[in-house]
Amino acid sequence: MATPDCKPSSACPEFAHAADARALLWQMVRIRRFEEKCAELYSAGKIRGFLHLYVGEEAIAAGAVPELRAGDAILATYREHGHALARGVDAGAIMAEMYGKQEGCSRGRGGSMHLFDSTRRFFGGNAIVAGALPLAVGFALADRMRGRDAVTACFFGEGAMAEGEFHEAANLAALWKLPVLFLCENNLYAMGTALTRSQAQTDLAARARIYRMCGGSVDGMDVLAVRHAMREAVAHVRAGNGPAFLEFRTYRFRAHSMFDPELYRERGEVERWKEHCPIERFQGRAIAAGVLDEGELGRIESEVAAEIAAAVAFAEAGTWEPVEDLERDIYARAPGMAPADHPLESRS
Amino acid sequence: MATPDCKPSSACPEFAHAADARALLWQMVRIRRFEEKCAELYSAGKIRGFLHLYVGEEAIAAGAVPELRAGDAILATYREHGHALARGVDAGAIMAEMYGKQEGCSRGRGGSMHLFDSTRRFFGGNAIVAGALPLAVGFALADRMRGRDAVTACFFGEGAMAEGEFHEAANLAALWKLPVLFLCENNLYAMGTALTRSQAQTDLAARARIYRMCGGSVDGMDVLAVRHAMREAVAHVRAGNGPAFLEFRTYRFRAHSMFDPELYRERGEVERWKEHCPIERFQGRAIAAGVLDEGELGRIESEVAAEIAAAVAFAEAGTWEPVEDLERDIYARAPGMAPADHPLESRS
Amino acid sequence: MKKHAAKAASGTIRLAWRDALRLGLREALLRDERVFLMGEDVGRYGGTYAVSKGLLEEFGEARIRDTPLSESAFVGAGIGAALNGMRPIVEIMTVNFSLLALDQIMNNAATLRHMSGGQLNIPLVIRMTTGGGRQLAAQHSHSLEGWYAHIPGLRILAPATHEDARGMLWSALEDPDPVLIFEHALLLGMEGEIGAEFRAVDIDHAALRREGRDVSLITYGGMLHKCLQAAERLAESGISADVLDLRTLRPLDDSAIVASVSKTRRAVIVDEGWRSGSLAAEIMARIVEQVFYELDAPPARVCSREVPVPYAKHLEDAAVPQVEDIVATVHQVLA
Amino acid sequence: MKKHAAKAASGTIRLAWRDALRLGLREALLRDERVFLMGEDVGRYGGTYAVSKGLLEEFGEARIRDTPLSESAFVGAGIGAALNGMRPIVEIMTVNFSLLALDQIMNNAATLRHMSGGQLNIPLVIRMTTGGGRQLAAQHSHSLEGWYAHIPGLRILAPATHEDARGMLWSALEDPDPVLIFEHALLLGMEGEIGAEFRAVDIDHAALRREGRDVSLITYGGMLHKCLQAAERLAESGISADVLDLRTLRPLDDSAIVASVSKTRRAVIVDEGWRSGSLAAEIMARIVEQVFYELDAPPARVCSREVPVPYAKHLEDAAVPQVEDIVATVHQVLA
Ligand SMILES: Cc1ncc(C[n+]2csc(CCOP(=O)(O)OP(=O)(O)O)c2C)c(N)n1
Ligand SMILES: Cc1ncc(C[n+]2csc(CCOP(=O)(O)OP(=O)(O)O)c2C)c(N)n1
Ligand SMILES: [Mg+2]
Ligand SMILES: [Mg+2]
Repeated sequence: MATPDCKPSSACPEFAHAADARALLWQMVRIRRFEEKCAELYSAGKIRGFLHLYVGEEAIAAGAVPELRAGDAILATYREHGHALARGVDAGAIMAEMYGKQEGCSRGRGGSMHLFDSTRRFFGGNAIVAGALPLAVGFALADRMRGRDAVTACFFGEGAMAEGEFHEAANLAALWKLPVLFLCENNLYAMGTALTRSQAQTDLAARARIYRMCGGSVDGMDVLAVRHAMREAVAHVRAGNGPAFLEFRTYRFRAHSMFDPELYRERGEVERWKEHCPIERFQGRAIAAGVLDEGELGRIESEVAAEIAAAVAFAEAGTWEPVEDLERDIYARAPGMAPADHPLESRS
Repeated sequence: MATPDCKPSSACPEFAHAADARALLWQMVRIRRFEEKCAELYSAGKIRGFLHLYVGEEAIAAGAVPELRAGDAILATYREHGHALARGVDAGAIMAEMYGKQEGCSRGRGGSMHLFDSTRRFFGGNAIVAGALPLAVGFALADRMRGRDAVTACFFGEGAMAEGEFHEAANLAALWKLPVLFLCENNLYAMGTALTRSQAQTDLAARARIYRMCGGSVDGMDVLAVRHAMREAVAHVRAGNGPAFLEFRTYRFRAHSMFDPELYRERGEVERWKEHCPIERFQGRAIAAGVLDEGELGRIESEVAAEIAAAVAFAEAGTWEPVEDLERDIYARAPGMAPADHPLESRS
Repeated sequence: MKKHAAKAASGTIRLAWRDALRLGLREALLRDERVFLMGEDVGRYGGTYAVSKGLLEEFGEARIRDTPLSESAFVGAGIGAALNGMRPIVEIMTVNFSLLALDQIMNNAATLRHMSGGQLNIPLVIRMTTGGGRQLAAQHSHSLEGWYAHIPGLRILAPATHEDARGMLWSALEDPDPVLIFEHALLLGMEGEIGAEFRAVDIDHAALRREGRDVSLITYGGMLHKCLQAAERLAESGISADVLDLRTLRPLDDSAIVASVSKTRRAVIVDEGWRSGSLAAEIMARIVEQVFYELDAPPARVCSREVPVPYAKHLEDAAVPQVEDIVATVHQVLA
Repeated sequence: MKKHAAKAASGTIRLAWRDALRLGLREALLRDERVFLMGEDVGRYGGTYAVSKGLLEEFGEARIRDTPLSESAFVGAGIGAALNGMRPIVEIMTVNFSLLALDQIMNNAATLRHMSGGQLNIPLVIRMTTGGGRQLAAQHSHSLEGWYAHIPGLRILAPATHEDARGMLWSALEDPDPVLIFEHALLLGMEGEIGAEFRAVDIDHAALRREGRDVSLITYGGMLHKCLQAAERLAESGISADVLDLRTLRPLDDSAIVASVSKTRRAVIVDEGWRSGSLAAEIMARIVEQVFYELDAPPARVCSREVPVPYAKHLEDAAVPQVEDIVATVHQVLA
């Protein structure tokens, strides 16, 4: 990111060792299997509402999220299971959330689109396209004003870049040189609307650079490329050079949501993209490089299967919040009452 | 505008003849004197509310507006007296509007910020910064769908370019290749906020070009340069090449509104800009070129003075709309009534 | 359309509510070439709720326009196109996203006629789905139609029946002013029967959907059907209810409200909006202003609980009005 | 601040309402370094209404932040900064522009605590001027505070007195939830006297500003002063009025409303919002729900006429509630 044209500085290095490769693969497989389970549970009526799957896009969350520190903040969209999992939000708590149980990471109030875990600094889960971008700018502003070197990462789809809020947030972050990472997951479609049919300029990184922030494009199906670009971008932003923008070129293998009849794209196009499956591609490379073998792949699958089974069991065993509690957590304190159980943070 | 870099194609030609020069000067002087009278009437309490003067920026309206045809539409901001006058909205009707009289061009409902004259296809006068931009896109869409070769010109300040609506409107117009002229009057300040303090990228034409529309910058203090650039832009847009953007570099010589204490800019800066007064500059050139003489200038001043005196007299003689009519023109028809006095346009 | 609407005997057709909406759209597009539909995913996707499915194929890209995610711009463009001689139908995918376009709606659409001294017409229709009940959580379950009814210059419609779902759009397009139509998402799949022949409907008057003597249930949209069920149940305990379908939330049909309440002397208003500042409050105020001395009991309301609608089904059910809530409130009012 | 606030005897100061607002801002900035002010022209320009004049010089650019014209982004940034440990005060220049930020306000600020299962606090204050009366015409004269009071998760304040103008901000900052403060532009120049010592004020309760027996005038903000004048005039004809200043529009102080109306048995609610769907309607509904049988007459309301506020003075005066309208309505209610 330090190069004058704001493009990633060099080709990305191969993974160094087996543990590294395993961690990346494990995370992608975990996200994939978790979501396949979600789809199944949706059909079984256990999960309701809108469910947006990330299948095909796992390399982004798996490659990018680990580049952040614990003190950094993450904001995402309604398609955020992968980011939450990669951030370490408990799989059981996520599953329980989708069941609507009070053991869910948002007490069952949010569902699939609204996963929160403030201890992991995972701040949602936003169902309004582009709605989290201004929040991210505010997070970064607060970090800057408080003298912290944290960065704020905000994931969004390419569709969000047509919204006025993208423009306003990008300008504000660049103007104030705030530590924001704008991470665009360009899967070419916003529901049924292709990027080329909705945005006059499809070079997304160029559009970000017009605000005088660094910006580049990355193969979002290649977890190593994602990680490499993210590492450079994070360093750039954390060093105080202002915001950065990354476009991850990707594709969703499944429908937009469980309601989508997928009339708008050719079966062939989907099939062609599936050939770039980030998991298969990475597996192949890792095996060829000799850092992983088939046995290891099998072990990853069974670990993941066990974790998911446990998550489902946790969700199944979860409890329904009493209806009498419906009105809690709307206000921290009731009128006429002393400050309630959400005390003010202690003064700095 | 036909050049690949979307910059005006060549240096602008001098005026050809005296009548031409006279018309340009007359329009600028007329706008200037009209507004000086407004300021006076504001102090006298005849005009109220917000009053935003265009003094210093007259070359833009005077140079640009005549390049449009009668069938074209114009939308402007709250700083729109100049555009309305240049478009041929009656000076008396404008003055009466500011008096709040029912003979005003908006029946006294709008005041200075909301001048309308649908017969001149002058569609306001909008007090929400950037609020007219989406409307302009819609006007152009309608023209296109109805097979008309009209264009829609939308004036706005550089401050508006920070708003999300600029971004959304620019994208939509460029995507659909609509005949919109985005005409940015860059007077360097949005109220008290300098462009450099509010927008990360200050090359405004570059920001427009990122949407794949033509865009260039023009000396907005030079009425001939304005006219030349506008002529090219109008031709480009009318020919069906999609929208165009022009930045007019200008300056307001007076405060933002009558309430502005002008704390934010140096007296010296204002004085320096006043040396580029579009009227004085043009007068000097016209005299030097021998197409106008002092006598002609005097005649222009007295014509203008007479027109303004008549406008004030018209406004003074105007009447107050009866209070009983307060609720007219909120709906075309009252519930339960047959369609009222604003019939549907006849079917096309 | 034939595949969606099975022709029934005696000139009626049986169809889903969403298909009635589509018939209305199609009719409008056929009748007037100035009409076009614009919004997110109305074309290739077929409409988020399949309402506009097939229209792109029939009417083409110029008239069925997929827009970018830019609510403010495409709503504003609809206003501009209406000012310039077209009859746009703008679809905002759901009411939840309409907040992004509210400046255009309030400051331009609702205001330009008056502010221009009556020079401008804005024959624009904005349609959007509304309402909760499908576990879409707080950002996707708003019922803001009553809130929008606060804005002078707008006409607000809420179809509940199949006939209204089909016919209101045309009536709205005939109106020279901006009209917002709120379509409750829970009704989309509801089957019903309507006359085969297309009819515009009267959008100036409320409709009495059931006649009774003891209490007036005043409602609209998605809640009409719950009120009708409640009335059925009340009938079992010998209570007979007027069920008034407001249909137009702005301007309100005061005379229909007054007529019903003057007769029954008791009113329960049912509205999916949050309770404080609900349309129900406005109707209570109007009842009190006009027929206070004819009331046998204070009017009551059944509204949504004042909470961002939660995802979990049991909590969502508790948050939005249910048939039991209506029945219980009527019993209280009659007590 | 000394130049704005002349010290008076016995520990009181005489000052303009805008200066009381500025004292509140300054106090907040002094007390807590997490507090900062952000908005259009709050810094170099000195605030559109000169409320923040001098603060940039005293507190510097980091804490007095001029923003671009980007209402949605800087309101959203305020929410984000509040979530991340700051105590932002976001100024939206006027309520008229707040529509551009409404998605952030309703879908994020008001909703995130609940939607996250109570994990998040948003100690954010959003201030804006409101109201008509200065011939600024339809796009600059809204009174939407009552409308905002519909939204669960927000606290809505409307200071009317000098003490509240100074103290409410601090109370709002103490609240872990988002608070919107609506400051009526017509009050800014009003002179008054307050205690020299800074005090936070109680934002949980309405305040009785004048005691009477015959009728309750229930109001807030800019209309309080018109109600006090009306009460004065009514006193001349022997009518004594309670004047209740609501102060907090959400949540409403029901018990204060009930107490006053139970005593006087008659209520007139005065509110600058448009009549249909006004806060006044909500208050009427609550009165009817709680003290119907104690009423001697139907409650009445004085609101703005349902028109985009016109520019011409005589028309604007006719559009917004005036003292004579209040007096006349009280006479009707007592008739
Ligand atoms: C403001 C807003 N408008 C419309 C929608 C409906 N909607 C939900 S997802 C979506 C597509 C977004 O596409 P993109 O940003 O590319 O993200 P992706 O779903 O492809 O990950 C749309 C239109 C919404 N949620 N918010
Ligand atoms: C959406 C919105 N925000 C804020 C304002 C208040 N305001 C009125 S004019 C103005 C400055 C606009 O500057 P610019 O666009 O450069 O136009 P100029 O006044 O310089 O001609 C501001 C902030 C407004 N009218 N609308
Ligand atoms: Mg996408
Ligand atoms: Mg400017």
